[in-house]
Amino acid sequence: MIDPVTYMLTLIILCMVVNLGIALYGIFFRPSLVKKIIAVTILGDTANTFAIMLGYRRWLSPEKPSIPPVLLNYANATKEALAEFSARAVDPLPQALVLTAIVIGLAVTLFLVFLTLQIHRLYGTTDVREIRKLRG
Amino acid sequence: MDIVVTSITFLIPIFLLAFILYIIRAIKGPTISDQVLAIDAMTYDVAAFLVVLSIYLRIPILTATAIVLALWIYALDIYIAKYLEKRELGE
Amino acid sequence: MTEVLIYIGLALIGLGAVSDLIAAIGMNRFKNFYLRLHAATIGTIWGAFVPIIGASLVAIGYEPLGYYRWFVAGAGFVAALLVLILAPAGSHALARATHRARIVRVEPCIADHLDETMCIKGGSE
Amino acid sequence: MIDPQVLVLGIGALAALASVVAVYFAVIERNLVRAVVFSAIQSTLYALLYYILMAPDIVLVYVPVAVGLYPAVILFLISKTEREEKP
Repeated sequence: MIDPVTYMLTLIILCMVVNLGIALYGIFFRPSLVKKIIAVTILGDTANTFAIMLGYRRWLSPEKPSIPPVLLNYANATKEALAEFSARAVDPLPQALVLTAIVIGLAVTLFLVFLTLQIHRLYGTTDVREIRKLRG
Repeated sequence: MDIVVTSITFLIPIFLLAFILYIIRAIKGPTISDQVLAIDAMTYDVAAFLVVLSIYLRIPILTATAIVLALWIYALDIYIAKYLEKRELGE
Repeated sequence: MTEVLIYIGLALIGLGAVSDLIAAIGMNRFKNFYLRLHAATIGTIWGAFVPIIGASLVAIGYEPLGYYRWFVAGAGFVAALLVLILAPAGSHALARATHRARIVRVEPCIADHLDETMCIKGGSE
Repeated sequence: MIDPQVLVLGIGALAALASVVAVYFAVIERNLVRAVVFSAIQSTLYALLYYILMAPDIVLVYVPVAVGLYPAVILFLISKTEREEKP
């Protein structure tokens, strides 16, 4: 008998793996460069989701859900409150890494967009088969 | 179990059914305008659902995400509308 | 006093959920883009504005949230006001762009003073 | 009474399943504007999933970038280049 919580987490991970496969198909086998950029953004988001799921933590009890890594009552934090916070909070390190990765992904996407614009200006097309034909 | 948690537990499946119907229209829609309209309505309802869910989970800090979601889906509307009008003027 | 706020808020959230479901069904049942705008209006005002107001009222009276329930109430009212302003503006911009780009024709039409060629007189229904 | 954790993670699992459909159509679709719209559906569902996984700071950054800026930039690119993907 499998735990329903484990079943749900496994279902989310399987969906993410399927998304990763579809995005890789889009990167490798679709001819248009714009479609490749869309697939690259989907791939990056899915990889970020894996990193966030790494830091997820199960609930202590139905009354005490896992909380985001923000300490609310920092003004009068006793030792017991801090111990309960560290027992319930999710891991903040993957979230900090993902925060950086999203912003870097935006910069990479902007660079790819203007590269594609320049390719269209030089060759007059965004189809990779046409571009290969023109260069050869 | 108090009344708030019990009531919201029975209200969550109604929201989920509505989201599924919105996603069906957003995938099926014959034109781009239909799809954008369905995403628009769905996202405002997701923002409302997030506020309700932050009360259900008893974590107040999660509420701030609804404001950002409601603000930026408006930007998507304006981008798509501007794109459609410009195509009409260009061709 | 707080029980009254909680009951009013829960009633508003329930009304919003039911309206949301009705709007989603209408979004699938209507035939035309201009008819679906009507369902989208139901879905944004009755399905998003009203539940956020209700959730804010619940948060004011709900003790387990602690001192931060005023934060939930304030953020909820700000979000509700933004939805009330932004949703009709976005829908209107989209409808105007759709009509001017001639993507969808007006199907059950009596008179279209903006563009007579878009009008299909005596359509279905 | 149903376990609240199962209910909340079930919402996340539904969002993940719907995002699979949105990603499939975003990659398969030939009209590039419709592909951008499907990408916006996927971004909204991912934002809901991040909320479920208790990462509000990620949602606050991800929603402006993925719902606001990516469609704007890619629509700009499409309007400068071409609308259809050739078979």
